[in-house]
Amino acid sequence: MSTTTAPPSGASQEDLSRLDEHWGERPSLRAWFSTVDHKRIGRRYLVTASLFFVLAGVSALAMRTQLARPESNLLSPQEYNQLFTMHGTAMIFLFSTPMLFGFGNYLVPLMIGARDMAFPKLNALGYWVFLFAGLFMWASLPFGAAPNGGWFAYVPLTDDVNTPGLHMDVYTLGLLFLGIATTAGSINFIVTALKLRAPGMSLNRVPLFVWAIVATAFMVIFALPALNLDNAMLFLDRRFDTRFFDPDAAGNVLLWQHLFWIFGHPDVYIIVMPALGIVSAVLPAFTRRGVVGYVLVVLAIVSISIISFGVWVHHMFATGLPQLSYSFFSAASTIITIPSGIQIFAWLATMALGRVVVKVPLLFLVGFIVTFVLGGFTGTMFALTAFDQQVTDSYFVVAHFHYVLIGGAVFPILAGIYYWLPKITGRMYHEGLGRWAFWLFFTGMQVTFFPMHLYGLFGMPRRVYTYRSEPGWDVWNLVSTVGAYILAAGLLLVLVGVLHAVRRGRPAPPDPWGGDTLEWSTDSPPKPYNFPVLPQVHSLHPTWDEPSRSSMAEGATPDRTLADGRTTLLTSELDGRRERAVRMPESSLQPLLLALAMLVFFTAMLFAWYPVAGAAALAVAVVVAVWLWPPRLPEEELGVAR
Amino acid sequence: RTPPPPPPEIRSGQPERGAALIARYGCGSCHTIPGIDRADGLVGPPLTRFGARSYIAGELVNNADNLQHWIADPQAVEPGTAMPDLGVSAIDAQDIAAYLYTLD
Amino acid sequence: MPAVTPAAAADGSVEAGLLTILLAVAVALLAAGYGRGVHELWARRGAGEVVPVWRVAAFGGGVVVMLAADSGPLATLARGSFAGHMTQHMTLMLVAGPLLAAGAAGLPLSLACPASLRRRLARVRSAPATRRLRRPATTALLAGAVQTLVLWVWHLPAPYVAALDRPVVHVVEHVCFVAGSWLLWAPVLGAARHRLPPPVAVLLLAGTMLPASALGAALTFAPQPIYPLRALGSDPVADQQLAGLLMWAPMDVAVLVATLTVFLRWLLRLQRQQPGEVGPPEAGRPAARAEGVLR
Amino acid sequence: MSAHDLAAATSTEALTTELPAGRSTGWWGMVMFVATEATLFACLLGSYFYLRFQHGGEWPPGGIEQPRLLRPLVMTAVLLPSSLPIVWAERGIRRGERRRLRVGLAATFLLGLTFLGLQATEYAELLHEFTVTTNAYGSLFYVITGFHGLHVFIGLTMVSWLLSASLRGGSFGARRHDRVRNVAIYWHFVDVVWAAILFTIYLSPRLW
Amino acid sequence: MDRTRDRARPRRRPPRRLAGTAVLAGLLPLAGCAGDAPSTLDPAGTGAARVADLWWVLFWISVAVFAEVMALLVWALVFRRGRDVRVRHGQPLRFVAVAGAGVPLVILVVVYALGLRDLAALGAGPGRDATTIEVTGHKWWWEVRVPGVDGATANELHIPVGERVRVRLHAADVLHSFWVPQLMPKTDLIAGEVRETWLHAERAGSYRGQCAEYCGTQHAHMAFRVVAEPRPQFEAWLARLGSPARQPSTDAERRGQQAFLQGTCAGCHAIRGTDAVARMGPDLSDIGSRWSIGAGAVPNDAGHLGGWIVNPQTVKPGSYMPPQPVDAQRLPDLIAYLRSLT
Repeated sequence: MSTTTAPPSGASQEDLSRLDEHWGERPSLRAWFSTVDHKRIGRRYLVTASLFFVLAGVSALAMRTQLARPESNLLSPQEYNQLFTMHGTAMIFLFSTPMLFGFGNYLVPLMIGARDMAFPKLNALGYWVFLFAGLFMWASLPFGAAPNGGWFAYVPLTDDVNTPGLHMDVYTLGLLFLGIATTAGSINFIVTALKLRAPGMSLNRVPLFVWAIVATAFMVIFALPALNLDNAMLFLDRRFDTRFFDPDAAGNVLLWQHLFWIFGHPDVYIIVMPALGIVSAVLPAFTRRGVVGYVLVVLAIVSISIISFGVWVHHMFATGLPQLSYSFFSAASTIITIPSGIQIFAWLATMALGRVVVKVPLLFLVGFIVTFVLGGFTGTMFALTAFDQQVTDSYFVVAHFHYVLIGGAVFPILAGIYYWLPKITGRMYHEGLGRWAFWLFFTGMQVTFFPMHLYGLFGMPRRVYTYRSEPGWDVWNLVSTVGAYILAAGLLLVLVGVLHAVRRGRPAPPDPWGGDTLEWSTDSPPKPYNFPVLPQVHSLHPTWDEPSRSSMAEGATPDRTLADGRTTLLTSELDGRRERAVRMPESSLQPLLLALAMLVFFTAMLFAWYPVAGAAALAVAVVVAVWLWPPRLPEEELGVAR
Repeated sequence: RTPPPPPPEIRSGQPERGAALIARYGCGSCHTIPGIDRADGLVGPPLTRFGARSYIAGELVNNADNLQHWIADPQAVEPGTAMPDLGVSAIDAQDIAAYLYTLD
Repeated sequence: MPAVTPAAAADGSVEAGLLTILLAVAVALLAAGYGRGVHELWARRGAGEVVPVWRVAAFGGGVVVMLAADSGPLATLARGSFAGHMTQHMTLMLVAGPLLAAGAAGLPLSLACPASLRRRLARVRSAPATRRLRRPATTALLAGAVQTLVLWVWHLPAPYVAALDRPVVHVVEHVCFVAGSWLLWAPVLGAARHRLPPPVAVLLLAGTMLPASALGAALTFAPQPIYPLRALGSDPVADQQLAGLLMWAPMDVAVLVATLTVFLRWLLRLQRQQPGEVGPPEAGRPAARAEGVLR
Repeated sequence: MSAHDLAAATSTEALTTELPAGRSTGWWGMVMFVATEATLFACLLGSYFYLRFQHGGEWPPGGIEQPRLLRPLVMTAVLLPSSLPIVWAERGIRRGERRRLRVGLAATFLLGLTFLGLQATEYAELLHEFTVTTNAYGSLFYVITGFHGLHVFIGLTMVSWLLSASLRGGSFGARRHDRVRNVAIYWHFVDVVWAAILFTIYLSPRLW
Repeated sequence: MDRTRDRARPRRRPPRRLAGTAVLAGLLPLAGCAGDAPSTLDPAGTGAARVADLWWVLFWISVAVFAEVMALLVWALVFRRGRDVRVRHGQPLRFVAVAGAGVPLVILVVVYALGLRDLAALGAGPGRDATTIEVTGHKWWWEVRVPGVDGATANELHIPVGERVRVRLHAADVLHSFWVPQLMPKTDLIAGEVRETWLHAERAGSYRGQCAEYCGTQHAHMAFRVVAEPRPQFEAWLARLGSPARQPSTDAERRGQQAFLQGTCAGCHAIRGTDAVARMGPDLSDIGSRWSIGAGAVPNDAGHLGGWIVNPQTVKPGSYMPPQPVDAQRLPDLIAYLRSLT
């Protein structure tokens, strides 16, 4: 893979070779398994999440094919139910969040001018756990034991009486397993963004993408425990006969829904927030100016992440809770549209004031705005309880969430793929292929999901494996199915475009777009140590302002190259003042071992091999203990009082 | 689009209408019949490749008259058979038979 | 019901009368002390100097709201139903407390003390233990914990009913609410030198809001009366739900507004101190960088 | 910056040991971990109150007696003070006094172990009365207290891990005590959670 | 007993609905169509009508705001590209705040007020002495009972036209949701609790309803029918619900009844007036006149009935009725008997 190098940095040749020696990795099998480089891990996240996306997408195509005609017989109800559950679960948990975490992993250290994440080994652990958890869940599908209770798995349908077998155990254990990765990743993002920013990058100079990732990480930290608890209770109810959800024994079936949606609603913003961050990161390059109203956008991000914890009951508008609470949640759900509106109009204003450069990433941003706004409108309609009670659990809801999920997450993800492909692979993509992909994807998306509004309003419930022919249902379902294939063709072209770029693409310059953030001021693809000279940041757009750029060329003092060890800088949390240099961990096999031990643990729990599970838990404890064991230092270096 | 012609065994039946009638009378809940939605019953014998069969219900020679007769009134042909009398009119039986003979 | 206005002493019970007098004296002392301290300060430094006028007004408003919540129409409302009572509590916690906190009463009140007491106070304040207590993180954790505990304990049925039955307990309850709220909002609204860093304040407020919302939600969603029927209004379940909502919604709204305001002001201040916006180098970019695809 | 300062700032010990400047990444990591754990416990206790409020009627349901208070109070008296020795130990190692570290950790360990022992005796008594499958109250009681007990156990393994590392020598000193402080944070968290559990499970049924 | 009854007034079509129908004629070709379509936009009762009106308000507001967004977007894409466009570096915070927060806030307050009004109307309930019908959701069929009447039917309930009828909802196993799109928004059936909703139909007719909460394998086939009819017919239905099933009249039917009572059927099903009293499956006392077999799985005719009895698993895979070992000679008799139970 040939690369082009960045403008000559101020670091001396000797410094560069020392940095290479400390950070570089010899290609070997062991290095492949033991790497802790955030760029390799980020790339792996992206590839693995895309793989799960293809699996979930193909499941969706199978579902759409079954639904193309009424009374169709392609899939049995059991198969269909497993497919839509795996489709939803995988899209939400195994594609959206990990994909965006992949972007975060690759870009956050680059954007803030650090050499790696705060906890590189934890980062590697997060990836392995994500991979194993995803495989754990998908592996159940060929055996017909995949989860089949819908992605929100309401009890009592999912308890051991109504769903015997392994289906829901795969779901609960798989999500608990995956939760480890998500939590670890979130803690890592927060600490990285707080402590590893380049000197001078005070909080008001942090790129919006990083703000979005950090807000997301905070939401994960406070939302995910509810899901973990829910799944743990369900697992206990199924396996060990506890009674949390048993109404005959003082339990309550709505407890599941409350806990699930206390997680679930923040989760939809966990999905969409980093994607909106991608929008804010891509837009400046193609409008040649910064996003309008940086402060307002940051405020919108923060307020969404707070308000999103207060609207969960809008998913339970039909369960017959007290009217008063509905009025409250209805108000909260309408209010939450305002931060989204601020962001949308900030981007529109940015486009209106800048000079629009139409390239494939910008096309996807336009597709994002159109689609997401439509989906947001239907969301606001649901916020009115009376309307929601009529259309909830109908295809109207399916239309809403595909509009916001595909509009709000997939379009920005595709924009990000095209935008950062030169940075990640060092190659340019083919513009014509990209445009074809965009138009196919965009039209396919609208053709697939717009009709769902209609047959939802015409009374078609969701999650049905087949339907009787009714006026208005058959035609539009067929249209949806055709659209789904158009959409798949568009995605196929995206895939072709990426492969073509990797194989045949022109070598990319370090900064093909004239981007504004720090990743564009280093090589494509970046060196293992990211920056030969750690930058000093003077503005929100460091690649655009002269002092920040020259700080990387001229300020090559030893305290900025940090070439005598695998080190990076710590800065203060709020205003980014330099604190001290810290040593970063070397690559290690411990993350892989720990993830494997956890995989054994969860597999053993699944099959009720409790002794094996106990042994695996012990192995986990041992690996953690060894991982954290303090290296031995001479006493005087430690400062031990005699 | 012109409707398909009747099969050679039967002169004046309309196979297309027969297919709709089969769905309407619910034959598919007992028989597996190719080309009919959700006709995957396992109660009676499958009617796949019915045009190539020799006997009807193991009793009658498979020709158009016998088939119409059987469909319209199975209890008269074989008293006590499990196939109920579904009140199929003669015209309908003709069209149903026409469809069945298209299954070669 | 204890009430601070003498008119309500017509209840007749001696206990209530005594309490009324005691409370009146306490509130009067508080207001007088604050007034004297402010007067002292302004006399030394000039009017409106150390404690701005709006802070004084806020403190006065807080005292008035505190009195208003315990007498007049609100008190009669509170007698009728649980929801009315909750209105009273929310007034104390969301209006009186923040206003008192905004009054930045620490300096004026200590100035109003006699000199010997003031010296002792200064010694206590500079002791290592109190200094550790006054670290931002500690203060925040403590204030949040106190607020949560006060809210939850007093709204459990037994303490709540006890407060209904015994005027003394009722007074203690209200004092707890005002004090807890004062403590919570002081690091957010108080004098600049005691204020928390804005991100910590945001976390503190959001973190304190969650348990409070949980209590409100629990009351709102409960299908049966949780409290004894005599504590509830004519339609017990509806009364309880309304009360839960009254606890839940205003709390959330107030905290949300406060949080976002604090955050926005902080960001704007940062922007002013360290400007961030620049445009891309359009013309005259260095030659080495001009190879970009976009030009 | 003079050359001398530069040399001081980039010499090896300046890079490999921790200066007392700012919070370390480890501190933030542990605080965030504790935050997510605290949320988990908040959800657990919230579920307790939700089920209790939804149930109406008598609580604990199904004829289970009110939780007895004596032993939990003793357990509180054992667990809450156990934070003091670890604070003392941390202060000590910050000054490089290794003996204080060891003694303090050992004291915390013993107190924690006592707590678990008391909890075991409590379970041994209560399991005759109701179990985790009796009804939702039983499930809540054992899962909440058991989950906290698991946290105490994890805290104890951390403390014993620190203790063995410090007994080895060459592990902690005035310039490296990050791990001690992180374990201390975790341990304080476990204590505070116990206070919340005491209020929720043992005290609140008496306050209806 | 005097029931409150809404006056049956002719539907007043608001102009905006007419206009909406006209504008969307291309997109919603069937929005206003009558007939059996369970469309929420073709309401037949006050509950659904309110929501349909609300929908059109929301629809037009969305069209307007979407037009605004698209106008800005298109303007930027058309006029702000090319070499000679000068980038402007202003920070129009006020524009963003007004367009993104101010205007939406106004719109939202209005919309919220409308929604609250409709929520209150839906929650108002049917009135104290309205007729009550008890509906229990099973996997995957609906059991219908009327308090005070000693009988049950399945997958079909009747209501008097123009009156509000209280429906009390119970869940026998898992969550289901009771939804008649043309009459009333949904209410979920919660295991362990009782939920209430009400139905009101302005015009006689039969309206399709459907379970709208995913409840397992055959959630797709858990439909029911609400028949709105004038009060006398409704009373007649109640009377039929309370009286024994029709006695067999022909030999075949008698043999069929014998087969039913002595075979496996009586172990799960009840037929009023006979020894069959089990409640595991639907009551079959009026199976001959129902609209479908298996809660909408197949139409109710002799052919489907025969196939259903012998092997329901091919008709409705996963349903809780096992394949029945019925004698071949007895099957036609059994069908004849069940068809005679109207």
